[in-house]
Amino acid sequence: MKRTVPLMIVMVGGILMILQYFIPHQISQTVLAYYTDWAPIILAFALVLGVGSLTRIHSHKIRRKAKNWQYSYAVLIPLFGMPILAHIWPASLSGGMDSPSIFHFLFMHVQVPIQATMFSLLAFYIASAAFRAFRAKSALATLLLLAAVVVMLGQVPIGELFGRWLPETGLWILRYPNLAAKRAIMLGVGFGMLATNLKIIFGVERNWLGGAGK
Amino acid sequence: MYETIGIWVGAIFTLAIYSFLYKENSIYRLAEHLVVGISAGYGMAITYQITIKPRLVDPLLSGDHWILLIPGILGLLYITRFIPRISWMSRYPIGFYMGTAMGVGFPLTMKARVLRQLEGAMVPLYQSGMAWYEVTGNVVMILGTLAALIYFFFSKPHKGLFFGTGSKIGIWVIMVGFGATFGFTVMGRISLLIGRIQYLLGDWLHVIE
Amino acid sequence: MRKNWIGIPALMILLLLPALSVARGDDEILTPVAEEQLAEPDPGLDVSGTVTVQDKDNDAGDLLLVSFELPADTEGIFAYNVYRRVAGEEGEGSWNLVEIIPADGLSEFIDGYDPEYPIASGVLYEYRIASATVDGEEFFGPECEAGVVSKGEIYHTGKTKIFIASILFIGLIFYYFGKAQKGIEMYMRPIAGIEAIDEAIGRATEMGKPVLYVPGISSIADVATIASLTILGRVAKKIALYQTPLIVPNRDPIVFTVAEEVVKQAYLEAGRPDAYDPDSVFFVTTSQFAYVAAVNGIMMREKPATNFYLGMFYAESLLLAETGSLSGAIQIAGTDAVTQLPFFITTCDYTLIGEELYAASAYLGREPKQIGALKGQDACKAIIMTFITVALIFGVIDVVANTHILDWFRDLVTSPIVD
Amino acid sequence: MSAVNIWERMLNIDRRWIFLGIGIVSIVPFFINFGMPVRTTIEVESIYDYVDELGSENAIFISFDFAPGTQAENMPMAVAVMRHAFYNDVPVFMTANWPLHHGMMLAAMEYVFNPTTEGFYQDIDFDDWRELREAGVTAKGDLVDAWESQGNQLPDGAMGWVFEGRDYAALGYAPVFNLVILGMTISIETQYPIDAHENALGEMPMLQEHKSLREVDLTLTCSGSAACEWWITYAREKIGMPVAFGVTAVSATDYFPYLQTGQVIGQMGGLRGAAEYEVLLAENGITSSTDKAFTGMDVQSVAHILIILLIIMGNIAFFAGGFHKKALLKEGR
Repeated sequence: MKRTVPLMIVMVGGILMILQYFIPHQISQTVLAYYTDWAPIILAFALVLGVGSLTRIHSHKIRRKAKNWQYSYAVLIPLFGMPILAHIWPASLSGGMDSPSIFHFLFMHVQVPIQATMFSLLAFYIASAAFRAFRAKSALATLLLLAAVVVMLGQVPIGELFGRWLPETGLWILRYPNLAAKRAIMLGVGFGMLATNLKIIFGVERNWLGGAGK
Repeated sequence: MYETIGIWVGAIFTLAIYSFLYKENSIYRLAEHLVVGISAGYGMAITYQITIKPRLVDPLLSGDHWILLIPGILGLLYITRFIPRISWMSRYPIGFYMGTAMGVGFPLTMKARVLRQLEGAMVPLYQSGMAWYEVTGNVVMILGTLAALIYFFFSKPHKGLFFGTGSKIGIWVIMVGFGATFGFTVMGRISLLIGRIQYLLGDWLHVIE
Repeated sequence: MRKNWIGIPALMILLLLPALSVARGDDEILTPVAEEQLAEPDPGLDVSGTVTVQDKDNDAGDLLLVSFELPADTEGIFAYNVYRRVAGEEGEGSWNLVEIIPADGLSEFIDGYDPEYPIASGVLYEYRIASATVDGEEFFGPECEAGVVSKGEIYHTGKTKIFIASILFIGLIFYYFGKAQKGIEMYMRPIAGIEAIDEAIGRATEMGKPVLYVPGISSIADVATIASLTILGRVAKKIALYQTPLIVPNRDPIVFTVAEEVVKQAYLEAGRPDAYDPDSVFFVTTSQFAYVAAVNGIMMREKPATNFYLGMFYAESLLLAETGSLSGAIQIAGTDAVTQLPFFITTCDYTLIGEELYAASAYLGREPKQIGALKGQDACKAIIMTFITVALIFGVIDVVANTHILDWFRDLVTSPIVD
Repeated sequence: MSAVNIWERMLNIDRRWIFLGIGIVSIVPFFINFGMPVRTTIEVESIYDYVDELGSENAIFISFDFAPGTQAENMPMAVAVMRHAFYNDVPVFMTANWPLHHGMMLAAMEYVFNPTTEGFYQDIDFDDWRELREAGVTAKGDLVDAWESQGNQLPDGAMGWVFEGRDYAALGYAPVFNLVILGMTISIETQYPIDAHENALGEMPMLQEHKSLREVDLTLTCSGSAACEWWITYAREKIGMPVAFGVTAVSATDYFPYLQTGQVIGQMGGLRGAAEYEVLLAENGITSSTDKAFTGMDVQSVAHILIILLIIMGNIAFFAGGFHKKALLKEGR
């Protein structure tokens, strides 16, 4: 009941969905329709687990007055405030096009800019990563460095000052050796995925049940 | 007015995040905790609004979709995780999700990641009108793919002419590929920064167009 | 290359594919029963002739292949409006406009894609086609009853290649499962990353600082996440022995629950259930960059000695790895995300590239079947390499002898883009 | 202080200096224009040529499939093609595949129609020209004549009039967008009975002329994610609709195969692709000058050069200091 039934569910669900792919008949389409209907509903409930964990860890911090405990209020208040606000102004879920509300404000003017800014930190980090990592320490590292520099220069207008060959070489590297590397990784990863799919469906890999191995 | 305050708040939080570049500090910490709370709260609200309400609650209330009780109950089983004695029941929904996801993924992976890639690696070396660099490119691509595949061979030691040299060439090809991807990505990442500068200097301070 | 014999039967099976696809043939074409009703020939535009309807292959019984005779005189015709109704219905209101075909010589289309007017399986329909002017004036052709009804098929003939490849793969994996179960020793080359994992944990212990483990940001259905959780089990067990603090922030709620179980179990197996801190594994948020903000904050505040990034990553890879190196941590990464590997390679001390991540998890899982699966994957890679090599040879022959065998060979593995 | 120490200090430079450098070189070009020439490539030219062939009897879709995060790259693409279409009187339908992306669509319109923007278009609300429409004046040329004969004058600096419902329709976001695309292959109006401004689509002359995607000549999807593939799957593969990509630099390489097979007529990759389109517009007199993406390319040039200089300096210090023979360096800050 505790282990066998979940393993059975996995096996039946997995085999059913594999077969479903090869059968165009309406019964098979009905199965797919049920799956696409149900999966998002079941998945949606999982968020409760996350919220539970978040609440527990931050209320713990506050209770124990752990280091930086004050900030935990900054998590807990909006965590429960947002759904409540959304309930009061239910129409304001979409970004940008609706009437102003606190919910909309917090999303559009706090969450969106912070996320975009986090994303843009990459511009700084990619520079410092390039400085630290691109050292011609070995033949391999030199290859990495040269490929990166050629492609970088080929991208920007200033690279054209070196002549037409530079952007063309950059594109050539992207189109051929780069493709070869990506394709080989994709093939290997593809087989790894397929094998893992099978291992899970047939109960060989079962650490998702909790606890490694047996 | 609403928009103006919004842009000011957004700009302040933008600077708060950038302050992290200098040093981890209390303003960053506040922004970090706030965005965690807001985004998780937003996730909850949006999940209810776009999934649970229209797909489960509304149809159930309308009375004739009783079959939806099955995914509803299955979903509720997740909550047993909070009750240690019956927490194993949460394995049922996970099992359902795992099994079906694996099954759906299997043929699609076979098609997209294996057959499609294999097809892509089987290109003609030369067709009329191809320039010399395209022909060499094709040769490099095919041999490079083979060599890189040898690198990912686990059942043989990387020694000898075939496996030794092959895997060595393989890792070279992989490194060239990685270098190129890195170099190519730089432009995209700088663009992200340009976007934020336009926001700060344009929308907020109005010093640039 | 002892295992290469596997390529031979594989090749033979795949060689059979074209024969299969030829033998498939077409569904019986039923001659339409055209019921000429009193079509009033309008002086305006010439109208199309009889409509022929066939059941479409490989569908769920919701599509029909409709073709019609083009009018002799297409002068002035802008488009053909195709109307459909259930056979036997009466009245002008029963006709539904299901398709507008621009008048450029095309006289065939697949009916049933319109969600508003679906085709039901087993229902007999009637069609009529109007020639329309630019202004939308219509001149109707004859009403024709479809000779066939749409029915669903049991097997999709367009997916035979995928089917055969799947069977071959499953067969190979199970063959090696069997071998593994019999206890036959199988060689596996060492993966450098595994030793690096042990060293990195050792370093954290020496320094008395925590270990940060990021299991990727994807869902539990992602294979990389599963591999990562297996490795987490081993890492946690080691950590439990050394009593080093462990931090596992999660982005996916289900991954969080599984990770929690895995770590708890690892502490139990290490005989230190009391040392397990329930706050060590936690959920952060589902939002990608909010998650990164939090993890970066943790890195700079807690200063972990060792960071593990194993699993599926997107743009945040470099944000995490650079912040980690800023905090002075030893970093070990592993992902199957091709686009993110360059950033881990350049910023981390050790990176498991693509499949190596799965292989590492199979090693650490220490189950013979896991090694067997790896062997099976290698056999498949050998098949793929054989194919590419043969294609290369054929390509050379094509250039030298001006033949077209590569096209033929390539067709063996080509599958259509649209199902 | 010995020579080795200088090299060592250079290698262990506090990376905040690098951050500062990137920050400075990214801001300066906004104030000082270098205007380094951008060479156009075949991938972008083919989109330009295609759009240039179109006229008022045709119509295009511009789909806003990006979030504020990649706005800097995707927005100029959409704006450039919008301007090109307006210049040639090609009607433009605008869609968005996510609520947040809807805001991007509105922002693009606000930019192109704003009198403070150089070379803006004067926008006429759907309701404002109701009388003319009801009188049957819907052809663009007649409409402009009739409108101007009513005493309306084109403001200074404007490139021309655009009439909502004749020259553009802001359809915006609709849920489950991949199915919306599929539905639009049959009928646009069933998917969008009203537009983002709550105008009835059925009353729009451009809709009456272009009822489904089959009667539309091109979709440009400006996308920050894999959503651009929806247009391939649901429009290109189903009804053969021509699709052009405007994608971020990071994903541009992934889509070369689509170009190779002709599933995509052209592709603007990242800021560079957008800048190329701006150059083509300016060269052909469709806009008086280039725009944001072109300016951004100066930032790109300088930032790239800075990064390459950093790499070179790092390597000089590494070898000159003899570190290639020595043990690992201590980590930076």
